Amino acid sequence: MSIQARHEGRRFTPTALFICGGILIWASDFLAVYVIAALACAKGWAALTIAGMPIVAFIGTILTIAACAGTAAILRIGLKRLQANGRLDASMRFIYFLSAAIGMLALIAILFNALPAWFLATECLPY
Amino acid sequence: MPSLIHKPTRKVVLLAAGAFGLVVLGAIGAFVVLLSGAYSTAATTQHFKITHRLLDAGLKFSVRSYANGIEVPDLSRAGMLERGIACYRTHCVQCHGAPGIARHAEGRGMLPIASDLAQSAREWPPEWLYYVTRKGVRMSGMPAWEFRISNEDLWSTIAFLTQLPFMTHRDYVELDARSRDLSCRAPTEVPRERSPEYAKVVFRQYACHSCHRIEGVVGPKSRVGPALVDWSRRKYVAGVLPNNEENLVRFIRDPQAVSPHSLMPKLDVAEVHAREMARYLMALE
Amino acid sequence: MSAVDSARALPNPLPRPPDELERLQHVWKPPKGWRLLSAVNNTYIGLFYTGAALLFLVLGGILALLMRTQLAVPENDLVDYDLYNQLFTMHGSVMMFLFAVPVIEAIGILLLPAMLGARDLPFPRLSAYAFWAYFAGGIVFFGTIFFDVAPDGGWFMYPPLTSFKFSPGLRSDFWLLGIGFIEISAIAGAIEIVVGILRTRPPGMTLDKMPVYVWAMLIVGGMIIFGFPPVILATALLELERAFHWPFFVAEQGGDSLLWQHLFWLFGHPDVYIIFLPGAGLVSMIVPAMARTPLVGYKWVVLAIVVTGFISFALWVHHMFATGMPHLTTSFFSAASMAVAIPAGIQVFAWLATLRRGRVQLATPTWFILGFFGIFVLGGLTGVMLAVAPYDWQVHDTYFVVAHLHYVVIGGMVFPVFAGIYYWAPFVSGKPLSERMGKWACALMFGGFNLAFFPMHISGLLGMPRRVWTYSDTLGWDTWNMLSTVGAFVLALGFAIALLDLLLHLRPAGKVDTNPWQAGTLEWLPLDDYGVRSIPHVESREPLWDQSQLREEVDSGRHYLPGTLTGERETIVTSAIDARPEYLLRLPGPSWLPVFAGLGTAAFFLCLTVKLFIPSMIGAVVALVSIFKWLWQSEPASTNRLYDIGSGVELRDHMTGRRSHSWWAMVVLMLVDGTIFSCLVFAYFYFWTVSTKWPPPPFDLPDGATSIAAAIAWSASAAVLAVAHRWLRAGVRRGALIASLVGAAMLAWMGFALNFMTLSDANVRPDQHAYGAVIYTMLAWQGLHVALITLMGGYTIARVLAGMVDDTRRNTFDNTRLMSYYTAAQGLAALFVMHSPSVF
Amino acid sequence: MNEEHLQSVLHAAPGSGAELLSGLGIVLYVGAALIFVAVIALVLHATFTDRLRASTRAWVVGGGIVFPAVALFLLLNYSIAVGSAVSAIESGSALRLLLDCFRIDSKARIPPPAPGSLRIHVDGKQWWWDVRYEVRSGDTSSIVLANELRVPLDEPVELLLTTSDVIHSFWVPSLAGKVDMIPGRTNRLVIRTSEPGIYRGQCAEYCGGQHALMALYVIAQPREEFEAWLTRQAQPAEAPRDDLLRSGYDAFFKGRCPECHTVRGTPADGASGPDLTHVGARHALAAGTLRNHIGTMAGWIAGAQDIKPGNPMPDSEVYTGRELRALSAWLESLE
Amino acid sequence: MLPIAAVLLLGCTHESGYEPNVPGGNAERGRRAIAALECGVCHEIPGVPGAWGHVGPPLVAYRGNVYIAGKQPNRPDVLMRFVRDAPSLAPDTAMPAIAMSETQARDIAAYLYSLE
Repeated sequence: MSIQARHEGRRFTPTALFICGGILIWASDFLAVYVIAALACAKGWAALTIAGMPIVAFIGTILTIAACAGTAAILRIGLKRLQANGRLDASMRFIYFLSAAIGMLALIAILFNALPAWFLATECLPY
Repeated sequence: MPSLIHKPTRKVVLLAAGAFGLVVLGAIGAFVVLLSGAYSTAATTQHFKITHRLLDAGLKFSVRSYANGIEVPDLSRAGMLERGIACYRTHCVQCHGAPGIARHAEGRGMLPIASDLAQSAREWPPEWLYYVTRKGVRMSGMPAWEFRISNEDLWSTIAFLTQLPFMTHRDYVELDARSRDLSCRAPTEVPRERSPEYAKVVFRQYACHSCHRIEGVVGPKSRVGPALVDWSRRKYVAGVLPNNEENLVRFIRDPQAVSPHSLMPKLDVAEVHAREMARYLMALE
Repeated sequence: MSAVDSARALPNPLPRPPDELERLQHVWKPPKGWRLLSAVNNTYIGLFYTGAALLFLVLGGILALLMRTQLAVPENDLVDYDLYNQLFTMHGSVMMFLFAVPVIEAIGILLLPAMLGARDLPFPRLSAYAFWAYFAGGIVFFGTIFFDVAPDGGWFMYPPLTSFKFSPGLRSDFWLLGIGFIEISAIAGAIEIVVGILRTRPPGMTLDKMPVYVWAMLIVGGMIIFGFPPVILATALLELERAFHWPFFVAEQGGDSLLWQHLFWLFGHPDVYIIFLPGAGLVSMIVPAMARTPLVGYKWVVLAIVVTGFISFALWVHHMFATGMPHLTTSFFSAASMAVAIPAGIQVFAWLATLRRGRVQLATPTWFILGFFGIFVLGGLTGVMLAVAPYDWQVHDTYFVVAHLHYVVIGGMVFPVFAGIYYWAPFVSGKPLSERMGKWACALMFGGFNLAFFPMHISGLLGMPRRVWTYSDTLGWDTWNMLSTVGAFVLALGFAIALLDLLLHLRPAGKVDTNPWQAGTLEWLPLDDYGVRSIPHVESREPLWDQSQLREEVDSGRHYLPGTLTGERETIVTSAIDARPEYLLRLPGPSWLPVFAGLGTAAFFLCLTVKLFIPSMIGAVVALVSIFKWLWQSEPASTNRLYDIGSGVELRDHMTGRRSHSWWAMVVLMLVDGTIFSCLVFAYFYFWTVSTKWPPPPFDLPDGATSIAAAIAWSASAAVLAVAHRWLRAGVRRGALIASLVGAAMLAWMGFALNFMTLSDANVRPDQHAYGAVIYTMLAWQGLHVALITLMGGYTIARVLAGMVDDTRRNTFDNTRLMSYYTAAQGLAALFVMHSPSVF
Repeated sequence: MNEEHLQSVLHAAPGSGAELLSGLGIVLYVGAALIFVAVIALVLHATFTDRLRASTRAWVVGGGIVFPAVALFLLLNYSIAVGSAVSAIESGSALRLLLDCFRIDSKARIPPPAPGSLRIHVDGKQWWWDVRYEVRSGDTSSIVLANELRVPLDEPVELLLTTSDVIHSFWVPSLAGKVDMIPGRTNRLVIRTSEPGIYRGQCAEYCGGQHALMALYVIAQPREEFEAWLTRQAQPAEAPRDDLLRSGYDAFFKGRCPECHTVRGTPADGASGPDLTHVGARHALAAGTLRNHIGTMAGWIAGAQDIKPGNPMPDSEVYTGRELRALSAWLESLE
Repeated sequence: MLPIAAVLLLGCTHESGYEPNVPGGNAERGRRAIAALECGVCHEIPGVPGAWGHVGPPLVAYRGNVYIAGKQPNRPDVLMRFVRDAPSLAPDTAMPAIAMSETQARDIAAYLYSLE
């Protein structure tokens, strides 16, 4: 077996970002929706509507769709690579699997996240 | 065991053990006698002679050592005799009698019997008399008068006693007549050592513990008055006055005035003593 | 076993040079007698650390027993309200900050190098420092209970109750400063662990071959790095409010007590997983070993750990459901809190499948694992209940929650840890603990635990709030509380037996060669003070199962680095993703410096708390001097040789630039600082949202022109060092280098001064309104960094003068450079935030 | 007034939000129990059987992902529905759909209170509750009491929750979930019940020293009884009827009582303590710590620091026995 | 060893004297009545949870007390009257007349006398 010492190898940061892509998208989606909802309530914009939809529901929907698209893409890349070349070394397969599977879980989390925005878009009253 | 200890040591050990054994046996014996009730506490059964001598001697030696250092004021000042006999009349004659005057009934059957002071005054120096009068004698009827007679009048009494041996019946009666309208003064001096220990003495001297269980004071398990425990946390005195030092003093000195029909008697507690008691109680957490 | 074994040529041939082993043993020989305290290698620090954590477990447990005795019967007066409030505050704080987090880091420090076939972690003295700071600080912090100055605000210390108005005196300060710096030592440990895992794996251990526990610790390290800063900031803010009345949490002055809750739980919830994930990691190691079969769904478990790590940062508000936030907002967190149950489910079922697939050896570790299932699953289920916002409105802050959190933490962490203790004891002392005592301990702990905590669900539903020192006998809580108390004592007995077993039977042995459970991972290779004799090339997840001769090969020194090449302590640094050998890391030996530094730090903070300024200054000086002294010895001169670690792999004994471990540590440190700063920014905008007008009259925005000047100054200071870096690569004279360092520092201070002017001109004062308080805090934080680069710059200059900095040996310079870049960036960001009202 | 209800999540009052929540609770208990039993059964089975095949897909993906994802998705919807049903909010169309598909009928939901209807301001203090009725909008000073709320049956009543010191939490488990009282904020809670009774509540957020002794009672009664009570509360205290009460009145002013307490109709207008205008009519004393009768009143006045150490009310150290009795009698007479 | 023996021996010498007893009084009911009326607000009463008040005297070992409020002989009839209407027997007392039924008073007396 041959190991070339001082070989650059795969860079850490991009690999890590690739693995965590899906969940990072979820995180940004979550943050965005949360901030928008919080602001809408704090500043009393919740009642506003866009295209007949309450503003939070509208933005929430758009963000959700975008996020789903993003994670779906990551999922596809991962799966494609996995099926495409079986000659990938184990560690590469593992990395693609992780990013794909994380994308899948992220998708579920994103959908969970969308529900409040749809059902409670205008409910700024504290319980 | 024997191998461990060589002979001389063993002797010592055995002796010590034997002595200890005897002591223990004696103690147990005494204890059994006590519990069996064989020992009579009746005042009609005479002490053994030896007991009597021992008690006398004990009293004498104790008084000598404790009285040593008391310096005697000038007992010949004018008016001292009169004040002295006034106190003698109110507090002493009942048990000790006087020239040609019999002891009162309660003074006659005491065991040990109160001594005749004419004799005592001949035999004892004034400071001894003063000490015995002031502090009283344990296990005899003699109370500690410092809690009933002001120090000044105590000395007057002693002044009188020093004269007693040389008085006829007439002298006594005349002196007595001269001082008819004088009365023996209660103590007013603020006691020198203010300590919980002193306060406990005060309680005992006013017989408080005969009715109250008092935290820190050894006495009978009295259930007559309420137990005086963690008093500082109590909100009321006799359920009537807010609990503080002033009100406590007020109540101790004149219970009925504060709470009519209270069964706690007025004990003529000197103000200074009442305050000692109150301080002590208010310090009980 | 694969056929490659025999065929494969091993890195190093036999026979080994005769003196090789002696030299290895010699450089790794631990100091003897009381000098052992100056040991820094992970085997000893790991043991000290674990021991200390268990000590705090016992102390915290005693407090709990006192509380349970008080609550055994209604209207009990064994303990008065004031002591009781200190008891539960201390119990929570001690268990969370002095036991839970330290014990997981301790076990990590103890196990990780062995699992990675490394000789030690990359910064041995850093972990020693972390330990001593934590131990000294922890002991003093606990001692406060004996002097009636223990904090009494509850372990999450909500202001305004804990602020100057309602908690005058020292009690809260002890919590804020004591816990504050114990968190700092936790972060130090995390840096060590993360860099260790990423850079000291054995050749061939790519990500897909990392033991699950290592994955867990990697993620947890990351979580500590991002999770602890919020609470460090929060404690700083509250201490500023208490000391100088900067009104962060005073509603009348534009502050908001909810900010504390946000920051605290932004730490507090991840912290739950910081505690649980390593526990799960231990389970994922023990289950396959005891079932003698590889973990089913390894990939899925790793996935679950990673996802949990992220989602756990989006749950914090479920501790605040009752604060009257908009129903809309709370529901997001409700959703996330439910989502996080999925990865937990994945792990549970992976373990189940593994148990099913294997033949399980029924030894004590197994029993503890079964106990873990019984408790943790229920804790998880009640967790889902609490995630249901409306249900939480009922049970929040009741004994139901007390039950839940103990089910999760004791089930999810304490049981796995004790399983681990019984499982890895042979790894420390060469022989297992007493099976008999172990089984008894496990049975009593399990029975006692459920007897103590299950009834709490019911007393909670019967309306019993937490943190009550007494209760009326008319509420029907008596029976349940009595049961809980009895259970608590049974549980305590269980702990006592387990710990007694440890005291009686755990004797650290130098040379250990045992694998009682026939486990498959590297920590069961023959070990000595130097770790493994030679560092194996890893080709699978369970090398000991797949490479039958590995034990012999490794121990006979046929793998990499069978001795010491540089004549010092050393280990191989590999690349983060592919684990390719990159260079030889020379490790420092025993030293008292970390001990002094640790004690000094503790002294500084604690003396500060009780306002003993002179002693605290002395402590600070001691700490700084020791730290600089130890840093001075780091980054020794390179011998500029290539060392052959085996099979022709030739490594340098030195690395500089972005591939050096010190660079990585620096980056992690900047992540921590950055997180703290972001939380500060969050605070700024939070105040903005709760205020009607921003900036609140009569205050103005900072003056624009001066701000721009400040921005320029900061950028310049960074630029100067960028240029200096160029020169250094080009091999410039010392003078220019020193000049640039001085210049950079001066420019940074200029920026600071200018920024300060912008605020004072805008007549903003820190103690009048939250607005002023928060921007002054930003400035102060920036100032702290300016001071830091000044210190680092001075230190670098010293090294330059000593001729210890050049093109190939410039980690010190790089660190200073990185920090000044960071400071500049942070300064600009701060200025932007301060002006944001005019932008939005 | 009929029997006193436990302070318990498990004894939800009919028609209250708590009733909906206990419904939710039952779903959770049953669900959790089933899952728990199933998992533990699997654990034991898996541990004590040897070497059976266990496919990753079936176990990890099936048991670990699909099942929880589906179950939790449903639960999340259900919780949103229940949450909004108890929150007294106007439900939008989407939400109404959700409520209907979970069969939460409109009668069970807590409706938003009609504009201009009764509002009660509850202000948390260390360690008691200041209660002010807003009968006419804006007027919150004419009906003031402490540690007790009275509400009419079958009507949603809006509580406005504030604090004047630290964080407290208003919790009457038999009626509704808890809501924190946070400095600088006004939180809202709408309660309703259709069963007359006395419901106990307790502060649920640790608020310092005597957090344990900070309870209150919500008394639900039929509209007309409530009206009668309300009119009585609106009136000032009446002058002492006999000598005993008169001497009690004097005692009140002899002591430091008026510094902290208000008795409407007398010069006493202290603000920091509970309003005592109708203290005699209250169900309890010292924030639910004591039943309310002349004995406990006397004991509380004389020994407040014994009963609730550290609370702001000092032991009265000035009253004679007679005065204390008279004072207690007078306060008890303020019905 | 001696003191111990002493205690033992003295212990078994039982004093027989006045034994207050309340016909028809039920001590346990009394205990509950005391808890319900919260007499513990003012008095320390053994066996009643939370009864550690200091406004009135501690009612420890009440059976042995000679007097009630230092004014009246400690007899069942008097005690029953006193717990209901103290002022009628001790006009200046701080203890108010407490509204309670005859039976309650009897039970309470029974309980107090059960405190040895």
